[in-house]
Amino acid sequence: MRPSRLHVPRYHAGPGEVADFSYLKLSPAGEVQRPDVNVPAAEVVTMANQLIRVLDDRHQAVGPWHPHLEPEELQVGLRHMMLTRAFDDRMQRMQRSGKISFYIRSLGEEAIGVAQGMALRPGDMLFPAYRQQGLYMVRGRPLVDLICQLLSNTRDMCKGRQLPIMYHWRDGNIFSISGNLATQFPQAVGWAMAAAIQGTDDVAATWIGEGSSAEADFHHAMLFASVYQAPVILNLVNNQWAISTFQGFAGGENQTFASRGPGYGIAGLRVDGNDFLAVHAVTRWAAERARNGHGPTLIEHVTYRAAAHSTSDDPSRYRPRDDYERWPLGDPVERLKGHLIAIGEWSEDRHSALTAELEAQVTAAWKEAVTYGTLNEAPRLDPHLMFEDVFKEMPEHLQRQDAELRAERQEG
Amino acid sequence: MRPSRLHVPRYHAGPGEVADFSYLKLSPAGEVQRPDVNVPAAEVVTMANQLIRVLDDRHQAVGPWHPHLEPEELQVGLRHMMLTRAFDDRMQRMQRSGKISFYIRSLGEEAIGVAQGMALRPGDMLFPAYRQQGLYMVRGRPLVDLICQLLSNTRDMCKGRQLPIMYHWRDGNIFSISGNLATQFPQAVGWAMAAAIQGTDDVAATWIGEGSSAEADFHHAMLFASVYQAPVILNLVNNQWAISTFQGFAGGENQTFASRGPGYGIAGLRVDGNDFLAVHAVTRWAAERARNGHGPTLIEHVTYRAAAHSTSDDPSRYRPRDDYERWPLGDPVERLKGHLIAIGEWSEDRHSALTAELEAQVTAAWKEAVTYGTLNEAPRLDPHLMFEDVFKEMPEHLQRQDAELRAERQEG
Amino acid sequence: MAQMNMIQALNSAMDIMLGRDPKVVILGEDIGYFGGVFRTTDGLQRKYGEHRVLDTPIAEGGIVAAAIGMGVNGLRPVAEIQFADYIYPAYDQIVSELARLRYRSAGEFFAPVTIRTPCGGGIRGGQTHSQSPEGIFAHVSGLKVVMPSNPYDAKGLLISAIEDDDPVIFFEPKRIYNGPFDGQPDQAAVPWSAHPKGEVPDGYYKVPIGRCEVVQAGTAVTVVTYGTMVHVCVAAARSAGIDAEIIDVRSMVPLDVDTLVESVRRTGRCVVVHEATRFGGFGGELSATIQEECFWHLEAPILRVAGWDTPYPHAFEWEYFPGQKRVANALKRVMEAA
Amino acid sequence: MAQMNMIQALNSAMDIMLGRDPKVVILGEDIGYFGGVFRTTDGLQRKYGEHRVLDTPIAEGGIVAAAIGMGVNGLRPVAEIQFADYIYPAYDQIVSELARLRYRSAGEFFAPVTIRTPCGGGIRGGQTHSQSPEGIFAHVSGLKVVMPSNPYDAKGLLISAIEDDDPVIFFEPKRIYNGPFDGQPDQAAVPWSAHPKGEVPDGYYKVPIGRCEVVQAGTAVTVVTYGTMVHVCVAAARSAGIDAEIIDVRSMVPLDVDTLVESVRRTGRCVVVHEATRFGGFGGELSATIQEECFWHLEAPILRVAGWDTPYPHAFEWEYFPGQKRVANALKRVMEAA
Ligand SMILES: Cc1ncc(C[n+]2csc(CCOP(=O)(O)OP(=O)(O)O)c2C)c(N)n1
Ligand SMILES: Cc1ncc(C[n+]2csc(CCOP(=O)(O)OP(=O)(O)O)c2C)c(N)n1
Ligand SMILES: [Mg+2]
Ligand SMILES: [Mg+2]
Repeated sequence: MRPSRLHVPRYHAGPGEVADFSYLKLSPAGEVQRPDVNVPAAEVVTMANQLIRVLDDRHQAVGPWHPHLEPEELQVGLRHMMLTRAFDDRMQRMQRSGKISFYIRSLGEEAIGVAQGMALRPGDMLFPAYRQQGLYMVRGRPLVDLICQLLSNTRDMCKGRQLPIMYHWRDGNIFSISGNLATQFPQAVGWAMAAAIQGTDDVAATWIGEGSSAEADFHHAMLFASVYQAPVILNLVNNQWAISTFQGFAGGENQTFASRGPGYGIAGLRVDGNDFLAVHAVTRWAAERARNGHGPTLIEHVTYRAAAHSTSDDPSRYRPRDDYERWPLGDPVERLKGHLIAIGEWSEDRHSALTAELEAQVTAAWKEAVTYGTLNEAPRLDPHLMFEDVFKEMPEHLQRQDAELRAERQEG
Repeated sequence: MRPSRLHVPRYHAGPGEVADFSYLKLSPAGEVQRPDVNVPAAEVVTMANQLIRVLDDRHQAVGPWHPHLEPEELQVGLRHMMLTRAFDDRMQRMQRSGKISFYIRSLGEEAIGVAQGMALRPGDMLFPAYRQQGLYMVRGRPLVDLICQLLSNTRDMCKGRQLPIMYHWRDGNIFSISGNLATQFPQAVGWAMAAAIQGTDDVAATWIGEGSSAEADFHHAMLFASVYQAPVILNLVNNQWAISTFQGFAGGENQTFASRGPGYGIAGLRVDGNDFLAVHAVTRWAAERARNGHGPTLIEHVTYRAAAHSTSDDPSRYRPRDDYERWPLGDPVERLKGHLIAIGEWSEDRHSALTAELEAQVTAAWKEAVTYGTLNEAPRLDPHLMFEDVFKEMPEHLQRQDAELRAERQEG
Repeated sequence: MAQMNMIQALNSAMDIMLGRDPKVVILGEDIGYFGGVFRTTDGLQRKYGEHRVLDTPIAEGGIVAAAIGMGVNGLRPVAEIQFADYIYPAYDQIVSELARLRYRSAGEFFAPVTIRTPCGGGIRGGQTHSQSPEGIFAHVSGLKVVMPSNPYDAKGLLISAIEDDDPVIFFEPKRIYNGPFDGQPDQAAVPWSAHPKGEVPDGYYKVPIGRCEVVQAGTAVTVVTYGTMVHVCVAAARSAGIDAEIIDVRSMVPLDVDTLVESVRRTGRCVVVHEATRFGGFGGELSATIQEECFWHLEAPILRVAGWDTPYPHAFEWEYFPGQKRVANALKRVMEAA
Repeated sequence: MAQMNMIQALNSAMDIMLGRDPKVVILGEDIGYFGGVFRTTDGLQRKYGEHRVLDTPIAEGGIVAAAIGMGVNGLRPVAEIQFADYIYPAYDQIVSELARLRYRSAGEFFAPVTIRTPCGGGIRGGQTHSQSPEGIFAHVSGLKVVMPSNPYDAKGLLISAIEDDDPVIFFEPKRIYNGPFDGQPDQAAVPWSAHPKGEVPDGYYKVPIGRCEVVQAGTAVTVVTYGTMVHVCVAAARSAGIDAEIIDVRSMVPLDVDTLVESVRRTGRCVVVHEATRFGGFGGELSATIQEECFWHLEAPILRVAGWDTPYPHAFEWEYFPGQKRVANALKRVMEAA
């Protein structure tokens, strides 16, 4: 065959190479304008190529996107992020020690779930992917409940049916996480359409990874959101990686993901996903926009997947070990901490104390949760539950299978 | 319930109302710049909002996109368009008289198939939808062959398996048309990737309706084309209608379809689809771009579906009867004819003579084709053919069913 | 009571439900302003507004996804897929999401979505307007799957489907929209007004999902079928002079096994008939289950009559369609078996 | 000859075909640079280049569509779908396009695409990493459907699939990637090196698509099964002390009916076993066909053993999985039937 002319996207750096983030388009903090929420999408096209940032290198909040939150709010945000991280750390260790079958951390991306959760109203409906556990922290789901899910124990909200981290919370208005990538994205738009049809001003928010945005569902969501001007916030979390594939394979080589927005007539913003203040401000803007009938917003969060994809993954096979240290947008926890210290509302001591407090909180929750059983240790859920909720009422063929299993188990 | 806040796209006008095409963004002929074929997609973003036109209101060819074709070439183009139309007219009548089960005309859109077919090389592979029959005229498929397909008769290229108009032509490098909308769009990208992998400089071209661009396949095609910079021309034929739904329901209310291109890092051009010269020029540009390794182009052809969707459709239920008369971009045949007359290379007499010649050609082809049978009249294809080509070799279970059918038919 | 064909009956069901329940919304391609390519939703947008009866983009996957989201937000969406042949782009949202949501969220979330879609051949539609894909939905845990064979059932089952809190895939055999087609395309079409099941109450009523109907009692053999084939089987049994008990399955999931088993135990013989392709089709489930439950009563093998294992070819529609002759041959074979 | 587990055998098949035929390309999510989440394509990109072994976007529908286009342009693509549970977004391209292209173009166009995908449970994957959706492909005219149960067959069948000009859906039971799992999760894992089918030739060879294999001859009952369940059935028959003839179907389409029928006519009894959910599953086809062909030889009803008709639950994996006990019970029931 003649030599191939196929273009193949490049990895920014492989194992043993030096991380090279020069491909990233950055804007200085404070530089990007903040248009009115009712701006037509066509007038903010260029924003898709900028990067909204509030925190500058000296930990100051600057520019028109500065959300002017009370220090207390920022402290609460910091706490939620730190709790998310403490929780992730502990669960990761529990997986390593064989107590949990699987886990996914959000290390390095905590600002997104937490700041966005805080910027929305409780009645707003959230359709997360699997890396926004911060939303559960913000909305106050007891850690014990989350751990029971991870353990598939007798208090598992999923009744043993889902892999760890596939939470849901009807009363907290957080939708069920699906193992199938991207499917929730257009569902959130349908939810938002229904909110509009019913005349409420609730908005929906949903999250997708940059890798998952390759799925059909992304297109359907964008299109339906645009056609019906649905009150929805479409978050695309660009953490640069989809398991082993670099963001170029999802279409990020030649343009930003935010720029998909304008193509559909949707405002597309690009935000520093590791900047709590910027994420909060952008989310507020998009929510207000949606609530006031000005339609959807696509937000690309530029962040980095600091950890392995999941506990089943080994990133040393496909990227440099020290890449996160070279990531130009830093660590979201450190940055908010630095800002709070810079404005005199936090200290290293308070930080250490809070770290210890949160770790203790996680430990206490873990200790309680395991008393309700673990995947392999009693007490266990009744396997009969396997046959429930397939339908609202159990049809005959499932009743028969249920009985058959019972007989099988009684045999011993 | 509270009053709905859902936005619903507007129809431009309903039955009995006056067609209102003020929503269309037009540019004067000659106005849009013509960048070099190797221009990065990011530098032609604004072109997606302009309309490339060559023929002006006085039938002159103007501006940088003027393709400077020889008069003979233009005459050939006119002939192909007129043949397409004569063929469509006759087949439509044959359907009305019950000879054919179904037909789809390309009335008003003939410039697209014809000019694009002419602008490409024979080795370029075409993946059309069902309204580009002009491609068959350009590449010279005998009309008899097309009619035999429409009749599902003994010489049907599809061996009786496909609805009318679902042609294919391997030797002519035209792919099989699918009844499932949009599916050919990403397949063309795959074909182009393979061309690149094999080091050839052939390009693929594919067509999709603006309505069908809502399907997942559109997104997959755009994304794969962008990621691998595939040598492919992605044509989106915006004829304003998808059966009964107006283009706003496909996302055309707030932005052009061409503007989807830049969102994926793909050059997106918008062309007057009823301007033979403009379509030809834009296609040449895109083909050269692809051939030289500069990647894909999305072309939105702005045109109008002058006829009913198909012979099963009745547009008087959803749009004004006289809307096509008010369509601002005119009729592609009339416009090329006018241009040729204006440059002294054509006349009303030659036009009438050609019309008569082409009608006679179609009539002769029809007469020959029916001698090979029709859907309901002998000679008929052997029903045994139904079992062939499901697989390359007929497996046992189909051999058995084949025998069973034979026995059933022998019973009488 | 009124005379209705199937399209009118379906329209009436939606009309009634839109009227009774403000949470009901209808969505699909060409279904609003235009009233649907088969006119099944004719007049509904004018009557209930374009926010209750929505035209959508041509994206079956998006339609189902949006319907799921609407269902989660308290609406009761009825989505139309223009032809069953075009339901595959929505397969992931149906299988991975619609069917699984209640289960994976332990009952906290669910989406009461009904998906209506015309199926089956016999209208010269060629391979992409003729398919009967019920089998690939019946195999999916968490979906109810229904196919009426007449206007009365169509309306009653559709109302049940819309009110059902579980997802229902509702197949409409389009060949019998206008009349009870018995498999003889060359004979004059019979309208529903000439059939008792064309008598349809104007108002609200339900036909329960999960119950077969014995269309015709008989003693010699049990014919298990559904959709268009019900009428073909009735005619085939008559022409073959066989006293067949003909059962219209109506609901593939949940399946009314008891009625089937009781009948086959009585007759000792069974033929399973559907229009869908045979290999791996729903007929396999019917045959296997009946065999398991009725083995000791069977006097002959259970036979299946179905579409051939090929796409539905445009030119050979009637050679493809499992018509009276093919059904009658199978009936004779099971009767002759000794 | 070498000792290989199934992953190595599959890798070897692709390695050999990439080497023999410059038209062979491999594509899928994470399969290139990284070598696949199960490492099945490990080393292939390094060896054959990133233009022969392609990482793709996460879009199963796009992957299959691109593979079709490549196939039409003369390549021989092998696409990986990371888990069978994620094949549904590609269902339309597989069913409406890949399966139909040769037919609708009367043989002028075709796409010789192989789709490899890991299936089945038993790895604590929960409901979206455990499914066995072979039934919804076996019902589709125009697709070949294959599932090997050991390294030797895996390599030989994959080479056949890649060389086949028809599309092949190639299911890989991931629970037996590393060893012949017999259904007892609490016992020490057995590696393929301890099994005769772990002996795999280094070079090129084929196992024909469309032929069953009699894994173990027997006289009392025929067990028809495939994939992981082959090993469970062997163990169950042994523990139940039943002289079962165990047949590994290997190829669902085309199905080797003759071998099955010959066996069941001889034994007079049959149990059909698969891991996929029971209702509407491929077991229905097997049971129905065998019943039709062997009715007069049957001494007991054909029973089916399968996954329950629920999603595959994370916490109840072993209560869900049709293990030795469930198989043995069915074997005993058919043996006791008189
Ligand atoms: C439909 C589907 N295809 C493939 C997978 C397997 N898979 C799980 S996570 C993942 C990568 C997703 O990457 P991204 O969307 O960027 O999210 P991130 O993990 O970076 O948060 C893949 C391929 C899946 N779960 N679902
Ligand atoms: C997957 C699929 N969904 C629906 C249809 C039914 N259908 C056939 S043509 C059509 C409208 C297509 O409109 P557009 O793409 O704008 O093409 P045009 O007819 O205007 O050329 C529809 C909905 C189909 N053929 N395939
Ligand atoms: Mg990612
Ligand atoms: Mg159109």
